[in-house]
Amino acid sequence: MNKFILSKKLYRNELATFYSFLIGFLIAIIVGSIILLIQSKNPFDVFSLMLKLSIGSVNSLSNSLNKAIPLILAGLGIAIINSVKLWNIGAEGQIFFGAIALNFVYINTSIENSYLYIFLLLASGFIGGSVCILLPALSKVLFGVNEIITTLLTNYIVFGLTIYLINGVWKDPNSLNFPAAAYVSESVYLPTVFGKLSSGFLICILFTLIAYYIKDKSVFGYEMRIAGGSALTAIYAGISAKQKAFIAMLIGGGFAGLAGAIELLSQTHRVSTGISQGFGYTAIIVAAITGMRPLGIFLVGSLFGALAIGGSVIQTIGVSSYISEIIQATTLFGALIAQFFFSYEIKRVEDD
Amino acid sequence: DVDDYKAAFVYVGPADDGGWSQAHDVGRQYLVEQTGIETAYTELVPEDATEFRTVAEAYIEQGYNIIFGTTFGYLDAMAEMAEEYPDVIFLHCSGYLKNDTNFGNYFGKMYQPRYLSGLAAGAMTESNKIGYVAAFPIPEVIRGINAFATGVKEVNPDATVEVVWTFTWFGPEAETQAANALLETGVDVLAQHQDSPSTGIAAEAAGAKWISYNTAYGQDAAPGAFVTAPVWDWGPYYVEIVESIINDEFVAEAYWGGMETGLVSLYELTSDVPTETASLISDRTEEIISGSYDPPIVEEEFIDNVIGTVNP
Amino acid sequence: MIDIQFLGLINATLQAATLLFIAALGELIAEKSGVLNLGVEGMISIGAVSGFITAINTENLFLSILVGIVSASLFSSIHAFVTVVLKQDQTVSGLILTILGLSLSSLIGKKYVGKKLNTKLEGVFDIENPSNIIEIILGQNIIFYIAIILMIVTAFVLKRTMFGRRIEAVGEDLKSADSMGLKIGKTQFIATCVGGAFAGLSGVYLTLSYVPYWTDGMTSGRGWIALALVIFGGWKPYRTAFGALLFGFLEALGPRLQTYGFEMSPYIVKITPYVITILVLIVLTIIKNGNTGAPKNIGIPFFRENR
Amino acid sequence: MKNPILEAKGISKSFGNIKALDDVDFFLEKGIIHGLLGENGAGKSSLMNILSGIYLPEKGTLTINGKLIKRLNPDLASSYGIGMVHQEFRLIDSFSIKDNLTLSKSNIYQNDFNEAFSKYSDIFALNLNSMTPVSELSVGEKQKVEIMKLIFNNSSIMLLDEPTAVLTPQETVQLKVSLETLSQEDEKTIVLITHKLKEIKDFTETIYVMKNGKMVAKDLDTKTVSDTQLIELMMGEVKTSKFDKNNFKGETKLEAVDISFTNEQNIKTLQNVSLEIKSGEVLGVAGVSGNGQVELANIICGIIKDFEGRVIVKTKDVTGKGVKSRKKLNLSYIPENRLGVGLAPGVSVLDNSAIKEYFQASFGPHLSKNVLLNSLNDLINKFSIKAPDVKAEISTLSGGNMQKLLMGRELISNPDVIIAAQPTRGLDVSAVDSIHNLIIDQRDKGSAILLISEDLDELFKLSDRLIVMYEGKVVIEIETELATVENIGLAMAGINE
Ligand SMILES: Nc1ncnc2c1ncn2[C@@H]1O[C@H](COP(=O)(O)OP(=O)(O)OP(=O)(O)O)[C@@H](O)[C@H]1O
Ligand SMILES: Nc1ncnc2c1ncn2[C@@H]1O[C@H](COP(=O)(O)OP(=O)(O)OP(=O)(O)O)[C@@H](O)[C@H]1O
Ligand SMILES: [Mg+2]
Ligand SMILES: [Mg+2]
Repeated sequence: MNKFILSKKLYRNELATFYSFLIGFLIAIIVGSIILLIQSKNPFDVFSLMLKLSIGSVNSLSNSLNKAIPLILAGLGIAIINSVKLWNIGAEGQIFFGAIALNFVYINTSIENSYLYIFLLLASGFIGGSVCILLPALSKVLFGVNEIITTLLTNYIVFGLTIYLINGVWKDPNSLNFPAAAYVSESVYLPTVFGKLSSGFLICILFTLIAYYIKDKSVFGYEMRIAGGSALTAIYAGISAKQKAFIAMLIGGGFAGLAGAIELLSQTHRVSTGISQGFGYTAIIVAAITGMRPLGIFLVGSLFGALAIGGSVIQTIGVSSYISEIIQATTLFGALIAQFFFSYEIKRVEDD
Repeated sequence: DVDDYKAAFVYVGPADDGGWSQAHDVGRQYLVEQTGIETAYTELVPEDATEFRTVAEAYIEQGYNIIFGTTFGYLDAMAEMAEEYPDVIFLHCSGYLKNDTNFGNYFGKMYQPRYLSGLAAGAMTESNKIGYVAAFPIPEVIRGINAFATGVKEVNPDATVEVVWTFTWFGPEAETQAANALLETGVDVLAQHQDSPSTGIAAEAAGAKWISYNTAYGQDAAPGAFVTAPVWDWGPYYVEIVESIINDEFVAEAYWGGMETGLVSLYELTSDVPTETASLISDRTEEIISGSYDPPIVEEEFIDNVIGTVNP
Repeated sequence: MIDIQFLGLINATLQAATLLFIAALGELIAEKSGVLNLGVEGMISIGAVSGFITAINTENLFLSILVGIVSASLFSSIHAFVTVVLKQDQTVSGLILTILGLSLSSLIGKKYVGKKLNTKLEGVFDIENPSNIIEIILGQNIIFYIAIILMIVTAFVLKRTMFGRRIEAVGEDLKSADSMGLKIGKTQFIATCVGGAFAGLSGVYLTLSYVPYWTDGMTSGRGWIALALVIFGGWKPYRTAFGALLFGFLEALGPRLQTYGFEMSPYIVKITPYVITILVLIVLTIIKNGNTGAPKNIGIPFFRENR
Repeated sequence: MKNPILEAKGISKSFGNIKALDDVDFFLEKGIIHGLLGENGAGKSSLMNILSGIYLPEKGTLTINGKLIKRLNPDLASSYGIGMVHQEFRLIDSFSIKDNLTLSKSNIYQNDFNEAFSKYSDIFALNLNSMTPVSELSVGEKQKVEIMKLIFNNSSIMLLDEPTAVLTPQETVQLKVSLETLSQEDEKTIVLITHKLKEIKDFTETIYVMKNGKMVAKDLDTKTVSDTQLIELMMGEVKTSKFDKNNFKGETKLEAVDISFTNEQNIKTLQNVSLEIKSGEVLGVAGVSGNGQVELANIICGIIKDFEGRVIVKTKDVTGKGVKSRKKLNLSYIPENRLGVGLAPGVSVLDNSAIKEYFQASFGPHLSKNVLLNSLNDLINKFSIKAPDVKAEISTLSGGNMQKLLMGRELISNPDVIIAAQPTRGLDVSAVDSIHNLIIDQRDKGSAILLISEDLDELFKLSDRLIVMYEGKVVIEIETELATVENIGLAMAGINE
């Protein structure tokens, strides 16, 4: 009968997602090289510059890791929400809303002790992220409204709100009417740890561990898995699937909100449209490509940070930054293709 | 020596956008022609501190020591980096900050040619309704609208200038929509402050006239509607400032060039502008260049023949 | 004068709606077969740029429309390959498709940014100064009419023909459809590519008619709105069309409000369509008691030997 | 072999490292009903799936009508006249009966659908409008539509994988009649898989037996082969236990008082049901499915909360409380629906094994994987569960092993009260026997057991007392000793003497 048959491997190598990613990256480098050659650029020059300026020095490495922070945090939040098999496409909006919430609290409070203040501000960013996902979460658990669309639409609303605020009530009178809010005081900037690496990265490590703990080691994580597996089983087990979904969404949104807060306190220092450049969208992919595993998200998120920096710097030698986006997308498609080979095998059938 | 210097330009839009960024890039090419200095540019860098910083640092790593940032949003990053990299000279277009050593800013008095273009617009309108597709409600734009309206009023006290904000610098779609919205109210002349020629294309489709902006390249987009354009010419400034650096005569200053420097001017008028208007414009041009006349600078509110609000 | 403004608003509404609707209808077809393709934004973008480039170089509008459709459809086959043939996650693949589509179209279109198109899609009927709504409708170009035909045909085929029932059967229940001998892979692959083709047509409409011009990020989130419209319309062509009109109206109203003398902040106007969509979705879901009409097996990779 | 219409030779198929089929030969004779027997996981369904093109074999050849098959998939299989009724329904719920019957390209009644439908509705005693959505049908009706689907697709070879598992005794009898008509009048070739020896004997002419992926007996003549012979082939050695009923009964552990319930469709599914079970006692609930048994179980277990009446577990009134309140009182529930309710699909064996008592492995918010793993290993040893890997998805287990895992999980804590619904449905004889033993063990350890079943043999064998439910009411309550199959059967059919 049929010459080749496809069969699914019952167990997948634990590191399969990681290997897939590397393979995808390799494919992307090849595709990228071809595009560069077509544009008569020397791929070797381009990639070595990319490497040098994204991880080649303390300075550039810390730039890359700083870029990774929002990707990782938002990705972790997405992974937590996916434990109950829900998607959060709204991390982008939650990042902005985290920053907005932070600024709101900043404007309306003042605390002498700057560490305490920073803590309060970060917390308000987290809560802001939760608030931002509140409507999608409520409409999901109360009425069953599709969360992919509501979280997605929320992005546009929050972005609109951001523009409204920075052009209106929050517009900084000192910046010649340039649309951006006023700066926060230097006393609440997140300190750097080494080079330019923001201490936000330490928070990021901490939250990676927290997410890992929640998902893999906690009662709550267990209950989320059951609830995500089957709503009826959850009812049978006395687990309130809706409650778990609701809490997971609030926590996940909070992670993204925290990313916005860190971005504000360590990079932009004020609310502007630059708080996120699509981090929330890239984070979805980072999370999904790692199979929603927190440690994988940390790793791949870091790599994507470097890739983003690499992508920006190659523009300086006249290579379009789109190449780096194409490399990213190709890496991901390559990884998906590779994952196929980790989960399926093609057997040749002996003729007899 | 010129070989000791390399200059990098950072643009917010595409280098061939037919508008703002292209005007700068033409200036850069002129600079290369005149001085032979090595230059590079990066286009489409968002108005965001970290984005600018990443690109600028990459240039510095590659030995570039003069950095031109050509949009307002690079301000913060440039101010910070000027402190961090004292050996690199930072020049910021359209900002207001500088230091005493390696950070200066430069801009031009675009409201002057805008006033002149208002004279043309006021003379061209038959419906006495002129539309203005405006970018962001910031002083530079508001000042431009008021100067334009001053010109309109001078030749045609009955005409009004209606403003629609698009909140874009380069947003063909929003600008088309805004232009159409204005055309539907019966305007027959449109002016604009964005970098894309969409307004002109919409005007041409509706049989209206169009005052372009930035460069004259936009006239290819809508030759039937094009009347004139207040334009930039950055080249001479770039040559002047780079030469001062090479000759060790650089001072970090705030440069604001008017029509007398050639940095800003009104592009040649098309033939359908009435001759008496054309001669009025050339008279006023001379007065402005000689310094005997300067259009009023109003940035807080619109003057009385403008319809719209400065706080949308 | 109010009249001209009103007609202008209607005209802009129809145009904005056409653009959204075609893409949404394509997505609807793909989703009916069980394939969720979040790459609509990328596909529209590819269709827009390839159609535009062809139009600039050949000035042949028919060819341009064709190239836009075909290239977006080919592009969407990446998603079909990865999710249908290789059985990978649809959400992920679709998102990557968006990134790839946006960056690829920017790269290809780089040289064409700011170029002006000399030929533009004209109205099917030559109407100089439309004076009523009928004339406005008659003044629309060919793609508007194609959209209407596609709407009717799609609705008919899905509900009334065996062919359509089979597509729907696949999206409803992969295993059952498979054991009935329906070709899951083929159906899904083709439906995805048809979805891509529709998105391509929408893209062509964007650059050949809506704004005859090319720049990066021109799609400005329309692909996502198209996705929302499918849900909004409960996976039904006519209701999706209604949603597109509503959304198109709000989009057209935005910049016009300023000329109507409303003091409403344009930022707030800009976000109202999104707010309204969410609210309508919630109300619809409540009315229909959680049954949104979604194909039941949407987004599930199919492998026949799975249990 | 005489003249086989279908001939499978040397078929092998594996899933991961499980050899589901190992060099299997199988022949079908035209116009005959074949029985296929085997324990859970023996490979029966896998073999059928290969014949119908769902699974591709790694080895072996398939000959249909003398033609060697080069390529196969469900579409081709149905063009060769092979049709299969799967163990789980393969119907598109939201579509009408008509759509379901006509979607396949092999459908032969495209034009004269209505005539054909009314003809076969008569044969199958199906009284439904063809435009009714399948989701509104009862399981029995769905099963009939499944079989009709094969007829509409002109299947000359009908593979029926445990079709009777969801049917009531009456429906099973009806099915027998229709299958006989089909094989005799339409010359249909039929394969019937069932775990019930009685059915095999009643329905078939020839029997095949599988064990551990191998075909251990071929073409046995149904008339001559004995039950013990078959069981020996399937299981190696025969052992079905007999249980004595001299069990000690203690204090009352479960009490349901005057329970009434109206469901969402506003149908009164339970009316004034009362029952009481003592420690060490098994109360059997007989009744055709859909007469309120599931609702009763769900009410007792706390899943349904908006009912009238009272539920008392171990003297504690838990009316209005939820599932956890029962768990705290050590009540176990083995639901009718294994995968989907008792076990969560898409979740690992390990996670599924802990659903009842995961809180025992918790320290505050922390959940100890080690504790979970240890308890699972206990379960696996104690209940001899075959699980390939604890991290694998639950659905990689065979039905019997899933049921053992579920039973084991619910019983290992030595519960005070057990509610077991259809605990042996779809299981092979040895699995049934071991589950019966588990239940009786628990009884002797002092559990109060509510056993809901449609299998009268099982009820008579295990119960001390029986109640019969009909249309939401308890129509009979009787000591098992005093009950006869006749009076229970009549009561189930709603006939009161
Ligand atoms: N799609 C599949 N994926 C993984 N394993 C499978 C699959 N199908 C069957 N198996 C495995 O193959 C073996 C045979 O299973 P099969 O379903 O054929 O048994 P069966 O005889 O039908 O049992 P039952 O009476 O429980 O239905 C089992 O161990 C089962 O776990
Ligand atoms: N099966 C169980 N056995 C013992 N304690 C449990 C069990 N399940 C939960 N608990 C503990 O009981 C406490 C109460 O939990 P919870 O409020 O969820 O129960 P409940 O309100 O009784 O549940 P329900 O709403 O289902 O009646 C918690 O501390 C929980 O850890
Ligand atoms: Mg089976
Ligand atoms: Mg509770």
